[in-house]
Amino acid sequence: MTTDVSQRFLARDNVYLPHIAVIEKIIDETPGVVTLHFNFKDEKLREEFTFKPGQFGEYSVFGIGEATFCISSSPTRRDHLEFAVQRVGKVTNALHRLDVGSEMGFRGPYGNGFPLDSFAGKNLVFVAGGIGLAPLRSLIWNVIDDRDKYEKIDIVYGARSPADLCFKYDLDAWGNDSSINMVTTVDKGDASWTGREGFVPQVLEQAAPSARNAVAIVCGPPIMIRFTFPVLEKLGFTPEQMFTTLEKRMKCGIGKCGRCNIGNLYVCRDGPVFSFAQIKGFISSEY
Amino acid sequence: MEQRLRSEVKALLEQGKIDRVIGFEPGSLKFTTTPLITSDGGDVDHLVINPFIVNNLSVYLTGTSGRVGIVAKGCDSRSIVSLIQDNKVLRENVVIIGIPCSGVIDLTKVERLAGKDRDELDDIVRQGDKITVTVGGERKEFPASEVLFDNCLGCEFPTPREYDILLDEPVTPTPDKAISEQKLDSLREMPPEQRWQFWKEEFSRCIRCYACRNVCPACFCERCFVEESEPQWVLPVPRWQDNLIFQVIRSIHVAGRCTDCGECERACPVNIPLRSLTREMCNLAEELFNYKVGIDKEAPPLFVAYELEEAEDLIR
Amino acid sequence: MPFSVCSIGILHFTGVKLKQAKEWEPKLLGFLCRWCSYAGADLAGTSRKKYPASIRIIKVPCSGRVDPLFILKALQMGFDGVLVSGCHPGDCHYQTGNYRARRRIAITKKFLEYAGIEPERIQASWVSASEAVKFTGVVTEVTKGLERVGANKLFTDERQGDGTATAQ
Amino acid sequence: MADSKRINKEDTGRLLDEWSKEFSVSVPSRENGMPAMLPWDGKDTSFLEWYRNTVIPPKANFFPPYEKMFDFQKGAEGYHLELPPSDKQKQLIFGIRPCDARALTILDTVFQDTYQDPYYLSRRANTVLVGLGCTNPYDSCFCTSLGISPGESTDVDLMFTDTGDGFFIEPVSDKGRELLAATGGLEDGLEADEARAKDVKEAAYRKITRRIDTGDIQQRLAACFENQDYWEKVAAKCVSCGICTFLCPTCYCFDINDELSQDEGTRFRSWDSCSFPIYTRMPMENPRQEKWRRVRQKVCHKYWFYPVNLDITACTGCGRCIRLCPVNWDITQTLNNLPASS
Repeated sequence: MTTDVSQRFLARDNVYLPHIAVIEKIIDETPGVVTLHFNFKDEKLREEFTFKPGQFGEYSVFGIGEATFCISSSPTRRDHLEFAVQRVGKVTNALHRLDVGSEMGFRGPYGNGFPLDSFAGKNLVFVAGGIGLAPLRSLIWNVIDDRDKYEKIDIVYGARSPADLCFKYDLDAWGNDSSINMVTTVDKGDASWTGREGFVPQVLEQAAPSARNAVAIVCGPPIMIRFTFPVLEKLGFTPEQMFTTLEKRMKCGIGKCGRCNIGNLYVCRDGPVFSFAQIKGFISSEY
Repeated sequence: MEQRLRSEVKALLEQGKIDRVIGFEPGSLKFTTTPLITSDGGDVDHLVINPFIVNNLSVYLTGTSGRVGIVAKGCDSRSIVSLIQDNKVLRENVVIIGIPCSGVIDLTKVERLAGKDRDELDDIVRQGDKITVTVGGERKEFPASEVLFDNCLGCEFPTPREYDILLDEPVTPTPDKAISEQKLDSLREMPPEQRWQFWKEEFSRCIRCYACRNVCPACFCERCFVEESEPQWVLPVPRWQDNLIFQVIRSIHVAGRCTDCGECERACPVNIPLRSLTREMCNLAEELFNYKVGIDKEAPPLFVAYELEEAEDLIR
Repeated sequence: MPFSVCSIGILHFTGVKLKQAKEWEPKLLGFLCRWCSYAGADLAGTSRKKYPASIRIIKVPCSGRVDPLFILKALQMGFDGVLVSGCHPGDCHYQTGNYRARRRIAITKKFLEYAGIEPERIQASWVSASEAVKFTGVVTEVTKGLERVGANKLFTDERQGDGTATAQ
Repeated sequence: MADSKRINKEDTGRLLDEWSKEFSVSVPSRENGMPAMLPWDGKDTSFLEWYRNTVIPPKANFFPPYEKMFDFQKGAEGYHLELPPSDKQKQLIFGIRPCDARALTILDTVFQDTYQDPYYLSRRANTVLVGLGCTNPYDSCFCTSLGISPGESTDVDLMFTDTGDGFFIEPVSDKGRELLAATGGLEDGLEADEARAKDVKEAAYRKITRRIDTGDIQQRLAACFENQDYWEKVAAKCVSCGICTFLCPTCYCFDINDELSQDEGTRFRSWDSCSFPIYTRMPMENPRQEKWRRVRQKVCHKYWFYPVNLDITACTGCGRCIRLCPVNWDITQTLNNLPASS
C-alpha cells in the first residue's frame, strides 16, 4: 500500500476512471433503501483494497452517471464491501434496478474518514437518523471488532417510522451486545411498535450520555444534525468532541468540481467527517 | 422624462402605492445602464432613461414580491401583459411606468461602424433619427436605422399599450420589417440543408450559459426541461446537438410569450443570432393564428386558445 | 405490429440506439392518442390490414400530451419521422386537447421547417378508433414521404462521431 | 537584455509558420464571430490589429467546455472502459495576455491539489505559452489590483511587447529560453527596444484605472458573510446565468454526465457554474437555493476560500465578468462596497 493518498488504487493512472465492481448481494432495508454488497472484478485490487470507516466512493452506473455513497461496511470485515442507497434520483434509481451479478463502477476510497486513532480509550456516543446510520455502521463494527481499545459505547438511532429503520439486523445485534447501550426510537410508532417514540435529539437528551472522556459522532438528515449539536452542547460536549459526516451534492469526489463546499472546506476533500469546531461558523448559513 | 420618472416614483413610494421600483441606473461601463431594484427612496435619483436602456426588466417581476413599480418600454410592457395572461403577475400588483421608446442603440453595431470598441468611443449622442458618435475627437453621424437593434427597427408597438403612467407623448410606430428581418430573410432563401448547417455551426459555439433563457421574461418555468434528469431530454454537455435542441425547444416554448425584445440575442456572449429563431416564432403565431403577443391581458395565451377550424391544412 | 409503451414510455426511448438493417428503411415514431388512433391502429392489426412496418408506437393519453420536445428528441434518436395522431376535431375525450395539439403541431412543423428540417418528417393526423383503413393509409403515405426525403442525418456528426443516437 | 530578441511585425506570420512545424499553434481568432484562441490558419495575422483580449478565455484550450473522459462498452465479458487517446502533439498559444496566463497558474493549483487531473495537466505540460503584453486594456480591466501588470508576466514562457513596428521578445522560463534559442531568423534585442518596451509596459499599467480594495479582503468578507441584506441587495439584478463563471479564466467547476446508447456510451465532463441553482441541488434540499447565497459563494470563493486553500486569489482582474454580463453586474462594486460588519 502506498502512503500517498493520490496514488492509491488508481485505475490506469486516471483518477476519474472507475474500477469495475460486481454486485454480490442486495438487501432490502426499507421501502426506499437497499444495501448492495459488491466486490472488485480485479482480483489483485480485491486483495489490496483498504479504506477507513467514514470514507466514501463514487459509484457509476454506466450510461446513467455517478453518485457518492459512503462505504457502509467495516474495514475489519473485508470479504466484500457494502453501501446503502436511498432511491431519490437518476443514479440511485438506476442502482436500485441493478441485479446480483450486475457490473458497476467504483472510484475511491475518498475523504478523510473518522479519526479512529484519536477515539481510542474514549467513550463513544453514536447518534444517527435514518440512512445516516450507514457511515456510522462502518465505524461501529470497526470499533466492536476492536472492542478493547474503547470504553463505553452508546448508540441512539432513530427513524421516521418502524418501517424506515435501516440495518435492522445490526440493531438487533447491537441491542443484544451487553457492552453497548443501544436506544432505538421512531418519530411515530405503529400498532406493532413497542419501542421508544420521539425525535432523536430529544431521546438523546433523555439518554444523557456523559461528556467526560467522550466523543459524539452524529449523522443523519441536516435537520437532525442541526438540532442534535445544541443537545450535545447542553450535555457538556465541546465542539472538538463532536463529529459529524456530511452529505452534499458531489461529482468528482476529489476536490475539483467545486460544488460541495461549506466555506473553504470541501466535503469530499476535507471531509466528509468534520468536528463541529470546524464547521460551526457556517452551519447556520449553508448547511 | 427622467425628471418626471423620478418624481413619479418618489411619490409612489412615499404614498405606499409600491413597495419597490425596478428601473435603470447608469452602468459601471461607458454607455451602459444597469437594472436598479430598490425600495429606498434615496436611490430614486439614480434612475435614468437614455438610448442605452437595453434590459427587459419584466424578467425580475416573477421573482419580486409585493407591489412593484416597473419602468417599461413598449416591448417590456407587452412582456408584462403576457405574464399577466399566464397568471405569473397580478395586474394590481404592478404599476407600469411606460416609456414611449424610439429604439435602443445596439453597441455592437456602433462598434462595427466606428471601427472601435465601446470603451474607446468618446461619446454617443442621439438626436431624433441621427446618432453622432465621437471617436478620438472626430464626429461621425449615422442614421438611427443603422445603429438601433434589429428588433427595434421592426417594432410595431414602441409605446406601451398597458401602463399606469406614460412618461411622454406616444411614439408613432415606423416598423420596417425588411430591415428588421434581414437575417431571417437570408436564411429563408437558403435550401433547408443549408439552414440546418447554418444553425449547426452557430450552435457549436454555444457554451450553455443559459443567459438567453435567464434574461427572458417568457422563460419563467421553475424547472426548465434541460434540467430534467428523468428522462434526461438534453445532456448538460454543450454539444451542438443538445444546444440546438435546447434553443429550438426554448423558442417553441416561448411562442406566444416572446415579444421580440431581443434580449436573448443581446445577452449571448458568443453572438448566436437567436432572434432569428424567436422572431420567426412571433411571425408564425401571427400568420397561423392571428396572434400578437402582449396586446390583450384578458385573452388566453396562444397555446391555450383555439379556434374550431384552423391550421387543418397541416393535418392529414 | 405496433408495440405499446406506457405514456411515459419516451423515458425508455431516450437511451435507445436504433438498430438498422443493411438496407435503409424509414423508421417512424407514432404518438397515438389512446382514445382514438391507438385503437385505430389496434383495429388495423386485428383486422389484418397491411401497412408498412416502419412505425413504432407510443401510446399517449391525448395528442395534447405531445410536447414539441418529444418530436425533436425522436429525430435526435434517429427516427426518420414523427407522426402525432389524435381524435377528430370535436371528438377529444378531454374536450379541447386535440385543438391545443393542433396549434402546437402546426407551429412546430412550420418552425422546424424554418430551422431546416424537412416538413415530411413531422406529420399529424386525425384517426378515430374505427378508422383502421385511414390509419393504414396515413402510415403508408407518411412512410412514402420519408422514403422520398431519405434517411435522417440531421444530428449525425462526421467530425465527432458522437452526440447522436442515429442508426449505424 | 542579453537573451532578448526582436522581430518586425510583418514577420510575425513567418515566425508562426516556423513554430507551426513543431507545434500546433493557436492565435487570437474571431473566425466564428467571437474571439478565442483557435488554431492558426497559416496566413491571417490581422489579430495584431484588433486583438485586445478573447471572449472565451484560454483556459478553454486546456479545460474545454466539454470533453470526453472515457468511453464504455458492454460486451460478453462485462464492461470495457476506453480512455481517449492522449494527444502527444505539442501546442503553442501565441498572444496570451498576462491576466490569462496568471489564470492558468491559478488553475494549476487546483488541478494538482492532492489528485492530479490527467486531462488538464497533460495539455498544460504539452503547451508553450507566448505572452503578448497589453497596450490597450479595456475599461473593465482591473488586473493591477491583483498584482498583475498588463505588460509583464511571469506565468508565460516567452513574452512579447509591442514596440510599434515590431515586438521585443523576452524569454521568461527555461522552456521559453530553449524555444527562443531554437528559433531562427530573430535579431538580437537592442537596448533601444528594451527601453521602448519598458515605456510601453508602464504606459499600459497606467491605463488601468479600475480598482478593487484587496486589503484584508478575507477578513472583510468574513465580517459580512452573514449580512443577508447586503448580499440580497448585491444579487438583486443578477439573472443567474453562467456567463461570469464560464468565461472567467479561473473558474474551473465542472459537471460529469454519461451518455448512453444501448450498450455503449461516453462519460463527459463539462463546465458547470455556481450561479445555477441545480449546481448544489440535492433531492431533499439545496444549500444554495437562494440567489444571494450563490452570488456570495462566487465572490467569497474567489477572494476568500480559494486563497485560504491554495494560497492564491482566484481572480486576475481580466474584467470579462463585468464586460460580458448582460445586466452589468460588477464584482468591483460588490467588493468595494462591503459593509464593515453584519
